[in-house]
Formats: sequence, C-alpha cells, structure tokens
Amino acid sequence: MPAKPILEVKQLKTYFSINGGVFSRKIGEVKAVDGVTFSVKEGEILGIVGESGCGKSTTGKSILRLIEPTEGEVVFNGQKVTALSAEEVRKLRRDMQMIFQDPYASLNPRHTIEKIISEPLNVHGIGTKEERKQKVAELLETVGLRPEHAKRYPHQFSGGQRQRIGIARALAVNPKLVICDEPVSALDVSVQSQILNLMERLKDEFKLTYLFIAHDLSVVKHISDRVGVMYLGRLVELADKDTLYERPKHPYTKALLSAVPVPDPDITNERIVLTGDVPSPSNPPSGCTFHTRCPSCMDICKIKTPVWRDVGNGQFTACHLYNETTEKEMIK
Amino acid sequence: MLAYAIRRVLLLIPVLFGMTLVTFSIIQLIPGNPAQTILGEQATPQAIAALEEQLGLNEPFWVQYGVYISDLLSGDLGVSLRTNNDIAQEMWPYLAGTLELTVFAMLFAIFVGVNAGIISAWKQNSIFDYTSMVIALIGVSMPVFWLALMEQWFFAQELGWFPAFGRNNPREPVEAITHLYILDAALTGNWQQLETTLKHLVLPMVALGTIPMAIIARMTRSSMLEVLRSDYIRTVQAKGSNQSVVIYKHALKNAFIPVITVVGLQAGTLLGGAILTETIFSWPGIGRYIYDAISYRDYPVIQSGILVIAFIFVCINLVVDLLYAAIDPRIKYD
Amino acid sequence: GGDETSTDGNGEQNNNGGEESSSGGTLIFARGGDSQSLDYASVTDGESSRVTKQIYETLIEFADDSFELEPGLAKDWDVDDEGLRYVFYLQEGVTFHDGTPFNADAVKTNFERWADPDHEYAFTDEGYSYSVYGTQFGGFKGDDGHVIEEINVIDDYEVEFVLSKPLGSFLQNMGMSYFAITSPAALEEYGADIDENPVGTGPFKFVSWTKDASIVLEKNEDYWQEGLPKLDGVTFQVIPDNSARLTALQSGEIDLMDGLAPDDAAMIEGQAGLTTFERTPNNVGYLGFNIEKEPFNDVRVRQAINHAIDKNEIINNIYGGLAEPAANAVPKDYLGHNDDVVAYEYDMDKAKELLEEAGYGDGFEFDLWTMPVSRPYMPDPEQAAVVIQDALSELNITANIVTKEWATYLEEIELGYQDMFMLGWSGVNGDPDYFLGSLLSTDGIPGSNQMFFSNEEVDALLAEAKTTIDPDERAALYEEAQLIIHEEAPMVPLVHAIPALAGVDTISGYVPHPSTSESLKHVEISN
Amino acid sequence: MEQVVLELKNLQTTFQSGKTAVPAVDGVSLHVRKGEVLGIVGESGCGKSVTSLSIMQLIPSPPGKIAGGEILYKGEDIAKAKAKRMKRLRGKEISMIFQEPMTSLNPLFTIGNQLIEAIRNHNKISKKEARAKAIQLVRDVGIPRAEEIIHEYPHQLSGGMRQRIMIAMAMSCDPEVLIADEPTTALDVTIQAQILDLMKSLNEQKGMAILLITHDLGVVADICHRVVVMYAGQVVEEGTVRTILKQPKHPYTQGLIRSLPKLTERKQQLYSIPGTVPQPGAIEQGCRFAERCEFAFEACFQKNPALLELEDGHACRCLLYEGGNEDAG
Amino acid sequence: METETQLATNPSPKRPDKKENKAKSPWATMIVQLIENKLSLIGLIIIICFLLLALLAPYLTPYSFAETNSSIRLLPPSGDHWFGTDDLGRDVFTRVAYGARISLLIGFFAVVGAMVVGTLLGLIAGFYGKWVDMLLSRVFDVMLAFPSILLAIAIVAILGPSLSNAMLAIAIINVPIFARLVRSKVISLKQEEFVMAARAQGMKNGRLLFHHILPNSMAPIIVQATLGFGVAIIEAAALGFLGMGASPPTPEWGKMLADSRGYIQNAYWSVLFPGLSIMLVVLGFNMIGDGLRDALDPKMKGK
Ligand SMILES: Nc1ncnc2c1ncn2[C@@H]1O[C@H](COP(=O)(O)OP(=O)(O)OP(=O)(O)O)[C@@H](O)[C@H]1O
Ligand SMILES: Nc1ncnc2c1ncn2[C@@H]1O[C@H](COP(=O)(O)OP(=O)(O)OP(=O)(O)O)[C@@H](O)[C@H]1O
Ligand SMILES: [Mg+2]
Ligand SMILES: [Mg+2]
Repeated sequence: MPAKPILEVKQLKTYFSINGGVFSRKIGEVKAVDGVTFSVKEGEILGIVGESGCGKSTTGKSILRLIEPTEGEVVFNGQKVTALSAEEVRKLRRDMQMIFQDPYASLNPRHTIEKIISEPLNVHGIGTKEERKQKVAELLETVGLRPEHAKRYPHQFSGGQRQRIGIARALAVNPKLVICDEPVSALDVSVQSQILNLMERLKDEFKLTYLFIAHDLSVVKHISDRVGVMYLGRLVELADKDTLYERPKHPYTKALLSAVPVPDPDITNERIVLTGDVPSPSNPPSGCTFHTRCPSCMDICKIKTPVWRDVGNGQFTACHLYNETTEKEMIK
Repeated sequence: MLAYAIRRVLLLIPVLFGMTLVTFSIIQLIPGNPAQTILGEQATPQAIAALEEQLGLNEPFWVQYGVYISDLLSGDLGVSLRTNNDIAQEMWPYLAGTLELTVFAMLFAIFVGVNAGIISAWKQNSIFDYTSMVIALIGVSMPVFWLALMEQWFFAQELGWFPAFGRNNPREPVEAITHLYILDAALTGNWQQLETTLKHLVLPMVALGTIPMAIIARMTRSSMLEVLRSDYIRTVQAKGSNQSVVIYKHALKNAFIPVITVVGLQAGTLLGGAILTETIFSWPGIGRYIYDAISYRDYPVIQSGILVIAFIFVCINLVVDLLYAAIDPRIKYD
Repeated sequence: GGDETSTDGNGEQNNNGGEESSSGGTLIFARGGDSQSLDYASVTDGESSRVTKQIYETLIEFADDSFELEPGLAKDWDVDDEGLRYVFYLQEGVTFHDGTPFNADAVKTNFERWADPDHEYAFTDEGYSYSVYGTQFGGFKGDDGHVIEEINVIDDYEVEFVLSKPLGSFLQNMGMSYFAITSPAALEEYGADIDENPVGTGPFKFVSWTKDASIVLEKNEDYWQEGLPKLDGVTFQVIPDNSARLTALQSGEIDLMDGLAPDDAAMIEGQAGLTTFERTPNNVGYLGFNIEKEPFNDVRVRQAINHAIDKNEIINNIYGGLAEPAANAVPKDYLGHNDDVVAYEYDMDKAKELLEEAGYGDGFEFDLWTMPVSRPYMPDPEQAAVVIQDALSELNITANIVTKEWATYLEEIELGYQDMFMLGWSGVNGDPDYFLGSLLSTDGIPGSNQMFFSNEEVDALLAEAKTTIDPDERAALYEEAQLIIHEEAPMVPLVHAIPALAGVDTISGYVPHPSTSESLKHVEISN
Repeated sequence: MEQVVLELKNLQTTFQSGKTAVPAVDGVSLHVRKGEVLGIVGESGCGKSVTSLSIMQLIPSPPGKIAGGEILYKGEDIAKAKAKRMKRLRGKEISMIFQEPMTSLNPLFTIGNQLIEAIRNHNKISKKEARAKAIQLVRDVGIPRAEEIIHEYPHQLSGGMRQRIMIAMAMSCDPEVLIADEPTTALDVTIQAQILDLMKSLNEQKGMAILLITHDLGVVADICHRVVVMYAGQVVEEGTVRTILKQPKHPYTQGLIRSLPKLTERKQQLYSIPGTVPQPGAIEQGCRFAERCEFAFEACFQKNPALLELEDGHACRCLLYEGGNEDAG
Repeated sequence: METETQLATNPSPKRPDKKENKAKSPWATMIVQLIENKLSLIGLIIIICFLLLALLAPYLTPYSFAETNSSIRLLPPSGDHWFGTDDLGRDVFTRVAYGARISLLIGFFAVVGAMVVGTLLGLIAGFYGKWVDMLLSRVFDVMLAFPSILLAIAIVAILGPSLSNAMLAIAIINVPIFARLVRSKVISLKQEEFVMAARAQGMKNGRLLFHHILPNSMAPIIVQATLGFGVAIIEAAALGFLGMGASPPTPEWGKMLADSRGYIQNAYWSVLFPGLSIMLVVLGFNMIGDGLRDALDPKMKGK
C-alpha cells in the first residue's frame, strides 16, 4: 500500500534560546529538534520513540506550529505549513489535530465535556448549535462514553475516560492527521490497552493518519507501521516496524531495544547497558551526538555528524558504521 | 555569585530610573505653591513671586528634571526649601530613627513570627496552633494606626509602663554619634541611655511589627507544612534522622525560602507603616519628615524622602534576592 | 497583638528630673512642631521665635504680657518730631555668646544684612530671604517703599536710623523678635549655617538641635542682667500629638507644654501638681465671604449668616471656653478696637428674615472652605466647620465642607475660588494696621484680603491712619473703619482665641506673651 | 529455605476523610525472606505505596493510620513500635527509596551532607570517616568522580544519578530490607536498565531482601523472585515470578498480562480489562474485581473471597477457585 | 447498597455508579467548600452583618451622623448611645454604621477598579509578552518599588484630599498587584496543555484569552480581590487618618479615629469602636479570602 505522503518534514529544527547574563541576552540555545526529516504516508501510523527530553513533543508541536520552528520545512497535504500566515495555519488545524500526553492537564477544568468537545466545531464555524450538540453525543458514543456525560466536568472522570474525551475532541472536526503526543503514557496498563484499541478502531473508522509519539517501545511497536527513533533532537533510525525491531542498525536503537525488560522470565537476552546519561541538548556532543555513550564509537564519530541515509528497504539511519562514503567525503 | 549579584544590581537601573521619574513627576503634579507655603498665610504676593523666581520653580519640566538627575548622580539630594539645609545631611538623623524603628520591628516580627509559625506547623491542629493562628489572623487585619493608638492609650497613658512619645527622654539628652541611639549608647557605654531608648522602642516596635509578624507566622506555618509533606523530608525520615534534625535542619531551611520573600515584601509594609506609627508616637523618623514636607510643599525633601524610602525598599529586596540565591543552590548564577 | 510586652516591661516609672534640683533646674518645654530655623529673621513661624527669643535679644523689648515698649539691648532712644530720625543708646558691657562685644556696628551689620539682598551675610544664594523685614519696613534696599534710608554708627553705643518717610509702627517693629541681633563674628564664622549655630546675647546659649525632637539650651553664665536667667537650661521638645504631649506632662517627662487641647484644660485643672497658663488673645478667627460671588455679594445674606452663627456654641464645643466671642477684626485691648461695635446677635428668625428679603428664603448650597491645619486661632477647623454646617442647615443652607492641602488652600482662596472660607490672623507687634490694612483694604487684593472686600471709605481711613503718628488720632480713624466693616459684614469675626498651656505647678515666673514667644529668663522650677 | 525477615499480617491502613475512614490498604498479608526480591505489582492507587510507607511508619498522619494487623520484622511487631524504636530501625534495618528521584533529595544540602547524615545516624564515627564512607558508597553505586559529586547539589545531577544516590543512602548502613517504591518509573529505559542492574548486584552481593514495588511486569520478570499482585487494597494473587507471569490464576492478573503490548509478539488486538480501578472503600461487599471480571457470577458480588493457597507458595483470591463453595453458581 | 446482578458476560458496570451524576461546576464546588469551611463562614457572617449595618443604618438609629449637639458631648456608652457620643455630641454608633457604607463602598470601587485595570494589563503583558510585557513589567516594578501607602499619599497629594481621590489612589496602587498576579498566571497557563490543546484546535487569540486563560486565572484574582478588599479598607482608613480622605462630616472610620484621638483619655469609646469596626471588616474579608484560597487551591485540597 504505497500511498502518497500526507506529511513531509524536512530538516526541521527548533531551538529554544536561553537568556541570561548581565543584560539577559541570548547566551545559548537548546537544540530541542535539530534537523529531523521524515514523511508520513496517508493512512499509516508513524511511531516516534526516544528518551525523555529528546525532542519528541517539540517535533510534534513544531509541525502544528504550536511552537514556531527555527528552520526547515513542513509540508502537509501539499501545503507548505511553514510558509503559511498565522490565520492560514489556524484554518489548517482543522485537518491536523493533536492528542496530548496528560489527560489531567489537557482539558480545561472549567468547561463541561460538551463545551470541550464542541469547541473545535465552534472555532471552525461548523454546524448549528443543535447539530453540534448532536455531534458531541455521537462522538461520546464513538469513544465509549455515554451521551449524558456531556454535562459533566473533567474532574469527574478517570484518566482513561479523560483521554477518551481528548480523542473525541480531536476527532470532532474530522481531521486527516492526528499527532498523538504520548497519549497513553500516563495511564495504567489495563486502561492503556483500552485506549490503544480505541485508537486503532478509530483510525480505520475515520481513515486517519497518526503520528504517534511515545517512549514505550512496546506500545509503539504494537500500534505503528513504521517507527523512528530519536536521540538528542535528531532521528537516528527510521524503518518499517518489523525491520527496526528485528534488525536494528543504529547502536542506540540496539541498546534501547535490549534495555526494555520483557515480562517473561524465560527470555533473558543479553542487555546492552549504556553508560552515562543523555547529554544536555543545550550542549550536545560534537560529531555524532551519541558517541559519548556508544559502545562502538569510532574516531570519526567524535568529529563528523553522520549523514541520514537509506541503508536499504526504506530503513534510514544516521551512523558512521553504515556509511561507506564517509571516508571519501573526509578526503574531499 | 558575584556575577549574579552584579546582574541583579544592573537590573535595578531601569527601576531606579523609573523611580526618579515617578518621584519627580509626583512633585511636579502636586498642586500648591511652595513659595506660598514657605511664607505662610500672611505673606504678600510680591514676596511669593520673588521666592518662586529664586527657587527656579519657573523652569520647564525637563530642565528641572535634568538638573535633578545630574544633582542626584553627584550625590546631591538638593536643599530643603523649608530649612535651607542640605537634604542629604539633614535627612540622616531621621533616617536613622526610622531604621532603628523598622529594624527592631522587623526583628520582632521575624523572631516571634517564625517561631510561632514553626511551633504551629509542628504541632498542627493543637491548641497552640489554633490560638496563634487566630491571633495571626487578627494581626493581619489590624490597622497599624489603630493598634498604635490603643497601645499608646493603654500602655502609656493608662498603665504608664512605657513612654508615649519620641526616641529618648528629654531629660537625658543623647549624645548622637551615629543617631542610631542603641548603637550610640553601646558605643559610649551609656547603659542608662540604652535602657531608655529600648523602653521608647517597645510600643512603636510592637505596633509596627505586628502585621508583618502575623504574616510571617502564617507564611512560616504554611510553608513549613508544605515542606513537611515533601518527598525529601520523607527521605530524611526514612534514613532514621532525629525529629529535630528533620525540622530544624531540613524543613526549616526549605521553609525559609518563601518566608524570606515575605520578609522582603513586608519591608514595604514597615516603611509605609512607619509614617503612621511615627506620627502617633512622635517619632522623629523619615516618615514624619516626608509627611511634614508634604504639608510644607518642600519639594526637594518630598522627592528625596520618597526616593530614599523606595531605594531602601528596593535594596532590601535585592538583599532578599541575594539571600535567596545564597540559600538555594538551584538559583542559577549566570 | 498587645500580648507582647517584652522583657523589660517591669512597670518602673519615669522619675528622672529629681536629680538636678540644686539650682534653677532645667525646664523641658514641649510643643507641637519643630523650629524651622534658628535664624529668626529668615522665617516667620512661631516655633522658631519661641526658641530664638531665648538666645537673641532685640533693641526694644515688649512688656511681659503686652505690647508696651520697654528697653532691651537699647537702654533708651530718641525720635525727632517728623518721625524720620531715631537714635538708639545701647547697653554697654554686653557680649555675645562667642565672647565678642555687642555694639553699634553689630546693629548696623544685622539691619543691613536683612535690607540688602547683596549683603555678604544675606546668603541669598543659599535661599535666605527676610520677608518680614520687607513687610515691616516697606521693602528692601532700593525698593520705593523701603523706609530705612541709612543707619549711622555714631559711636560704639549709639546708632542712628534715618527714615525716608514716617512709619507709625517703627518702634513697635523694633520689638519684634525677628529683628534681634546676631554676632557678626558668628555670621562670619558660620556663614549660611548660622541658622543652626545661633550666637546672640540672650539669657540662654545654644547647645544642640536634634531635628523634630529637641533643641537644648543652657544657661548663659555671662548674661548681662544680674541674677538672670534662673534656669540652668531649657529643652524644647517636639511632641506633635496633643494627647502624647499631655501624657508626657502627666508622667513627668516634660514640665511645660504648649497647645493644650481645650477639652484637656478642664481635666488638667483637677489634677494635682499640674496647672494651666493662658495667653492673652492676639488673634482673630473668622469666617470670610467671597463677596464677589453669589449669594454673598448681597450684604443681607452676609448679615443673615452673621446672625445664624452661635459663637458661644463654637466656643463651648471647639475652644472649651478658651476664647472670647469676636465683634471686631482686631482683638480687644488693641489700638483701634471699637467697643461700640456689637456683634450680630445669634438670632435665627432674624437670619431667616434677612434671607427671605434677599430672596434666599428657600436656602442655597455653597462650598465652605475649611483649613486643613490647626492654628492657635482655630484649633480644630474641621469640627468648627461641622458646627457651622449644622447651624446653617437650619436655614436650609447646605454647606459642603471642602478641604485642600494648606498651600493649595491659601493659594486658591487668594484667587477667589472659594464661596466662604475659614481663616484667621495673628498679631505680631500690637499694631492694628497689621490686621486691618492686610485683611480689609483694597491693597490687600490679591493677597490677604481674600474676601475681596473693597470699600473706598475704609481704604481712605486706613491710609490716613497709617501715616498718622498720634496714637489717639489713629485709634479714632480705625474705630470709624471698624463700624463700616461691621455694617458691610465681609466676614463673621468668630473668636479671639485664648491659647492655653499646661505645666507642672512648680514652675514660677512664667508669663505667656501674646506674641506667642516669651523670654524664659525669669522662670524658675523647683521640686 | 531462608528465614522470613519481614512479614505483614492482615495490614489495614485507613485515611480519614471527613467522618469516614477510607481503607487504602485492606488486609494485606505478605512476607519477604532474606536475600529475596519480592515484587508488588498493581495498578495505580491500589495501595502499593501505602503498604510500603506503613512498614516504615511514614504515612502522613493525620489523616493516615495503621488500623489493624501486624508488621513483623524478624518476629518483632513494629506496627505499633515507638517513635524511638522506629528511628533506630529506619535506615539501619529497613531502608527505603522512592519513585521520584527528582524530589526525594533535599535541594538545599550537598549530596555529601545528606549521605554523611545517613551514615552518622546509626554509626558513631567521625565526620571524616563518614565522608570517606560516603565517597565509597557513591563509588559503589557506579558514579564516577565520587569525590566531586559529594560536594554537588541534587539539582546538578541527572535523575539516574540521583536515584543511585538514593540507593547509596539506603545502603549506607547495610540494611536487612530495602523497600524500593517504583524506583525506576520516572526514569528512561536505558537508565532504568542501569538501576535494575545495580539493584540486582546489590541483592546478589549483600544478600539483602528487597521489596520492589512497580507496575511494570517487565521489571518484575527481570529481577524479582516472587510477586504479589494487588488490586484495590488487597493482595489478589501471590506466587513465584514464573507462576504469576506464565500461569496466572486470578482473572485480574490474567487480564493484566494479556493487555500488555509485547515486544516479542506479532501484532494482534490487545486484550483490555473493561472499566477502571474502584475508589478505595467504594466496594463494601463482594469481590472487588467482580464488575470488571469476565467470569464474574452472582456470588462474586456478595461474597468476599479469601486468599486461598492453591499450591505451594501460590495463592489467589478468587471464588472460581474456592472449590467447595460454588453454591451460588 | 443494592446490587443489581446481571449476566457475567456483560462488561457494563453492575453496581450503581456511586458518584452523583449531577454535574457540579467548579464554581459551585467552590462555594460549597467555602461554606463548609468554618473560618470563612464566620468571615462571611461578619461581612454580611456589616453590609446589613450599612444598608439599614437609617433604620437602626434615630440619630443623624452629622447633627452636632454640645449638650451631649463625650457621653460614655449607654442605652441611648450604644457606642457613646463624640466631641461634637454625635452618636458614635450612628457614625460607625454610616461609616460602614463608606468603607465598604471605597473597598468595593477601589478593588473593582484595580481588578479590572490590573487584570487587563496583566493579560496583555502575559499573553503578548515581548516588549509589551517588558514595558508593563517595568512600570509595575517601579510602582511596587514604593511602599503602597506612600504612593497613595503622593497620589492624593496630587489630586487633592477627598474621598473619591483616596479611592482612586488606592485603586491605582493596587493595579500592579493584580496585574502581576494575572501576568504570572497567564504565563503559566500559556504552558498548560489545555491551552496548547485549544490552540491546536485552531482557536483565535481573543477566544483563547477570554474562554480559556481568563476563566482559569479567576481563582487567584478572586482571592486577591477578597484580600485586597480588606487592604483597601485599611489603606482608605489610613488616608482618612492622615487627613487625606473624606471631608467632614462624612463618618469615615479613619477620619473618625483621627478626629477623636485627642479625646482618647476622656472618651476611649470614640476611638475604640471605629477602629474595631475597621479591624472586624478586614478580618472578615481575610477569613473569606483564606477560605477561598483553600477552596480554590488544589494544593490545599488534601487538607
Ligand atoms: N519552552 C521551552 N523552552 C526551553 N526549552 C524547552 C522548551 N520546551 C522544551 N524544551 C527542551 O527541549 C528539549 C526537548 O523537549 P521535548 O518536550 O520535546 O522532549 P520530549 O522528547 O517530548 O520529552 P518527554 O518524553 O519528557 O515528553 C528538552 O531538553 C526540553 O528541556
Ligand atoms: N495522604 C493520603 N490521604 C488520603 N488518601 C491517600 C493518601 N495517600 C494515599 N491515599 C489513597 O490510598 C490509596 C492507595 O494509594 P497508594 O499511593 O498506595 O497507591 P499506589 O498503589 O502506590 O499507586 P501509584 O502506582 O500511583 O503509586 C489511593 O486510593 C489514594 O487515594
Ligand atoms: Mg513530551
Ligand atoms: Mg505509589
């Protein structure tokens, strides 16, 4: 099913400036997202995993321009999002919605569920009041809540129910792409599976495309078609799910996969325990940013940033180990 | 740390500049003619006109402001219209009076407030907690001038325990060296003077210190309670430390951070309340100096007085910020 | 809050004062405000002259409790017939506190300092100005009205003043505490700081001044009048608050206090060990009409209001009885006080009648401007205004009480913004021109004639009186003017207030002077 | 078999809410042997933390209160021990580390200061010796630059390092039992792997008993020997890691394991347990899991099942296994 | 509890939902909590008493607050004059009652004025950030660098002493307090996920500001307004006490204190009661404010 890409992200960079010093000038920047390139095909689920602080959320928000990207291009449905005016972006958000990580913080505590879900309709001027009410009831049913819940307030729901509400809100305007920023990581396993099932069902029902951000590798594996791995603001590997999990190329991906404890006492695979911590994005290491923790680090890794390239079968990685041209480039 | 301090000081510059503009504009906007005030109700219009000319009151705003700023920068606060004295010199004894009063009031407030707060938090929901918090609630609601009046009436007039006015007994003139009488008494070894000075301090100090005391007590208590619920206190308990180590080492230092902020803010209440307290207790302090100057339209004195108080207030808050940074290693010194 | 009585609250009482009873003792005199300056000629406030009166002396002194002239630093004086040449014969053997001798040169130096803004000791640049001199002597050197043409030193102890025109109040002026003699050596030494380092010939020497707290004086051992002063020293203590001041007196921290609240006076009288002193009134507190404004341009309205105000009620309420109802603009016993003028009696019916006649039977509304500060002639202006307001409401007249900052108040009533206002006037040298000429002549507009009262007849009478030298003739002229003023009623003369003081009853020899400042050289305090 | 060091018998901990006392932990019984790692798993709010805090007598009181049951440490009931006794037990005999490494260290004191305090609480040694010991402890938990680290403040360390410091602190007096309340939940997988390795080695080297609280079954499989599964304030199943993960008996445990997305399996529809965990105290009668349970029958709503030992060391709280009592079915 | 047994295969809840189904808005919850809190209930009662006193003043007393009568000066409290009479023979209770009108009105207008202006400025500064924030924040800094009563005195000195000017001055000095509060709240709300979510839906700034940010900043604003009410009343009384407020015969409490302080030895009641009234009203507002803070602050919920 080689569909056309609905979303293309090219060399996206988002830096936050750090102000300080005597005159509170810019004294540095956090390279939260530092040159990320990928595309999402219509109807697929692209998963993004990575450790905390590696820039997953910032990527998601930059695509929607909730945070202004510093550099790079985002093309959605043929429209260059990064070149649009604020008003055009606002209109575009009808087609691109977002679901947030924290089900407790992402709903306005002072609004009823009805108001929360109908708000996007309201904002985009869709339907009459009656129609909107009708739609809210439908949506509630779709996500497994009861229509009479519409009159309640968020604090009267459990985490999983709230996340359902968040999903209902995102679906209200019939978007094409939904960016899911860790939608299940705040939930307990038993509830998590309810939500994951729901999301899968809705994807088929509403013909959605997901950009699914998470830090739980098994969740990403479960839901995604393709998976990208981020480390310190950059994508280090991107591949078809099975390829990535079974034949990872990048040393970081390998380590990450091996570090996940498996709930099966019989499986005892050799763990690659990485030393040290993730470096700070405000002062990333030179060359390959992973070289400080990489078990197979080479001299070149400390100097040169590896190129993001296809290593066959649509498997992309940025690692000198797989870069035959490295030496040639060095000579140049 | 030094860089941080310098940065904080430099950040003050726009504020200080704004302050001079405000004080200067206030003075310009106040209706009323200083010349008239100086000369009184029995003055002739000619005399008033001549005095105006002489005082340079006819110049345009920006010219006067320019002169004002350049004088300020050279340390010149101007000359009092009323007394013809150099304000910088004349002000010191008043300032010393206010400093003595406010410092003692603040010490009183901190000492009583912090201790009451700690005990209340420690013995949460005890009788002590309830009574001290009710007292604190009343203290917070107390108009300082009324408290001062009632104190003066009851303790000075009815009971005669404390003197009703001033900083010293007129029969024992003080030898002023620094004009901080307590310090002077200590310097000259005059214990008699120390005693009378302290006696004079008690009522105004309590009047002025009560509101900050109540606020500090409440703040200490709630901050302490919050800290006592925190994860790291649980850690300290989990490693088997003594209750006193938990409270006085770990909890208090953390609880102090918001308390310090409150103390800094209360400095403003104190300096403002000083005007009222000084009026009631005939305390020769800067509040009264300014208040008198207002009714005399003594522009330079009003200007300088307000500026000096605001400056002190800003400085206290600067110190609070630095103290904050000294206590809390998380404050970044960049 | 009051639970915190600190550790030293052991209730010991303040019993100082007992130690130094060997001689005259030290007097602690408490007052409401501080002196502005101890250079008496450059300021006008009473609190300054109260102190300088002890340090400095004038050529002529007033009698203890009146404005009668007596010898001072000048033991005698001569006037020529036209009143243009005055010769003063000075006391010999008087020295200033700094040891330099007092002589005719010193007199000349001092007068020239005040008259000539360019004088080396005039300190004009430091902001000194001698407005009282200008007022009393017709201006400064070079001005048209300036009367002192020249001052000649005849010898060390004889000095001659030559005037350009006669001045009825010249000698009276010489007794004013503003024109006391400073040591020229001190002027040289201290320059513009003379205001904080006074050096005179008086009975007490300056020791120290803590602003808004106390001024300490000590006995001048070398005082030229044998056996005086009796006190070892005087401390002038500032206690702005009336009740705190009274408490201090009751607890023995002070000996004598000024500005006794009328209500407290009665209380003091009943207390053992305390006594009160009354100052002869030398002021008038009045209610002025802006006669250029409706409805006060109608004399009947003004008279009606004169009838409507019960001065005795005010005296009872506000002055605690310590005031005399006023009928004239000048105080009783003054030159020119007209006993024939009888105050409009308190009579509401009459007031109503007059108002109806004038067409205001249904009343009207106006702003009653009320002084924001208390003055000897008006200790509690706001409360007085309330009483007046209340009285007028009976005539359907609504008085809105308006207060402004003191300076604004003065400035704006001079510009005529007010409908009706409260104010008063205090005498300084016992001369009626100081009252009538300023308050009620056309010359006083704009200025202290804030009623905008302009009456040709009155103007003529006052002008004539000013240049007349014979006291009886002057009195007759002033009395005539008083009658017209009474009839025209540009003001309601309310009271002549009797300022009261309280002190311990061991004080003797203290006589309050009507000018508000008196020398304390005869005072003694015993235990 | 090793001796039991810590045993809970029918522990009940309540929180006063208004006039009612809500039972957060309602009759929990479990035991840990020397050298054993016991895992406690269960969903959020099921009472895991309250159980562990009860052992240390650290539940915020009021409103919390140990309402019943026994906590036996080496045979001594410490549920009602005096504050003085507890003080000597804490840190010395039983140590504890918490979920949030970011907030569990006092931000205003250096690492060294806090470690030294822990050491000197139970050992009468000089500051200098304590300092040397602190450095050694920091080294032991695998932190490089130990001499420098002890002069630093918590905010200067990363989450993983802080959690290691917490472990070092807990280890400072070689306790018999270490209670770890979700020690890795706030950490990333790569860091979690480091910490788990460390704990494993400590357990193996020092033979210390560990009570590991977690909600991650992967972690349980990785390091625990035995597992206790809690649901709504009660233990619902208990057994060895293998039995619990491979042959769970309780419907809740079964559902929990089935609902996990697995790294090693092909994609399929996830199982999901309907509904949510009930509020503590909401269910007064019957099995607490009944309304979410596939197999619930009428008796489940009336009768509170007991924790039934099925085979050696494997116990389950479910009416399905109460063979003789099927009168309701 | 009644148990409704259904077939085991049905996954829907089999026990009735214990939680009441009625939607309770956060505001309603707040009010319930407020009333349940003993201290704030007392505070509420105090304020209601003073409100009644203010409203019913003409019916509660046969006297006029302005009418003077020298024959009944300085009478101690009695059946005729509950709080005694003052130096002009006016009934102190009457004046205190009418004074309640003034104080409550001053407090109300000063706080509402400061709140409206401050909130607006704070919203602008916090929401638009950049130089607007920079500029406004510096202005607030400068204003807050002065002790408030000093600034109030200065403002009244400019405008002239009168009740309305005192009110204006108090409103002005309280503006930066509200503005800062709102600003910081807005800045933190901007980071909140639900605001992010609203933006992600394509919401316009205006709607975002008034539907999401403002309502969620209301809690601290209301708490501050309640506490500020008390502060404003004290400040107004202080100005009155210094002679910079109401003009006579207006029975403003601070002014009453200033007028009768000279009589404290002869007639303590003329000083005691106005002062006590100030304290009680302020206490009332502080108690309500405390209760509100507890009710609105999620951190205090556990208590
Ligand atoms: N508004 C901001 N200002 C400055 N730095 C920011 C801001 N938002 C994020 N960052 C920094 O950018 C980096 C990436 O943050 P981001 O939130 O995208 O991480 P993440 O991968 O989503 O992490 P998590 O899994 O914890 O959600 C982090 O180092 C973070 O500190
Ligand atoms: N201080 C407290 N006051 C009132 N109730 C409390 C308190 N602490 C815990 N509880 C209640 O006790 C129950 C058990 O909480 P506990 O913290 O033990 O859960 P947990 O299993 O550790 O969950 P998590 O996985 O989220 O840490 C919860 O329902 C909680 O609401
Ligand atoms: Mg994120
Ligand atoms: Mg827990």
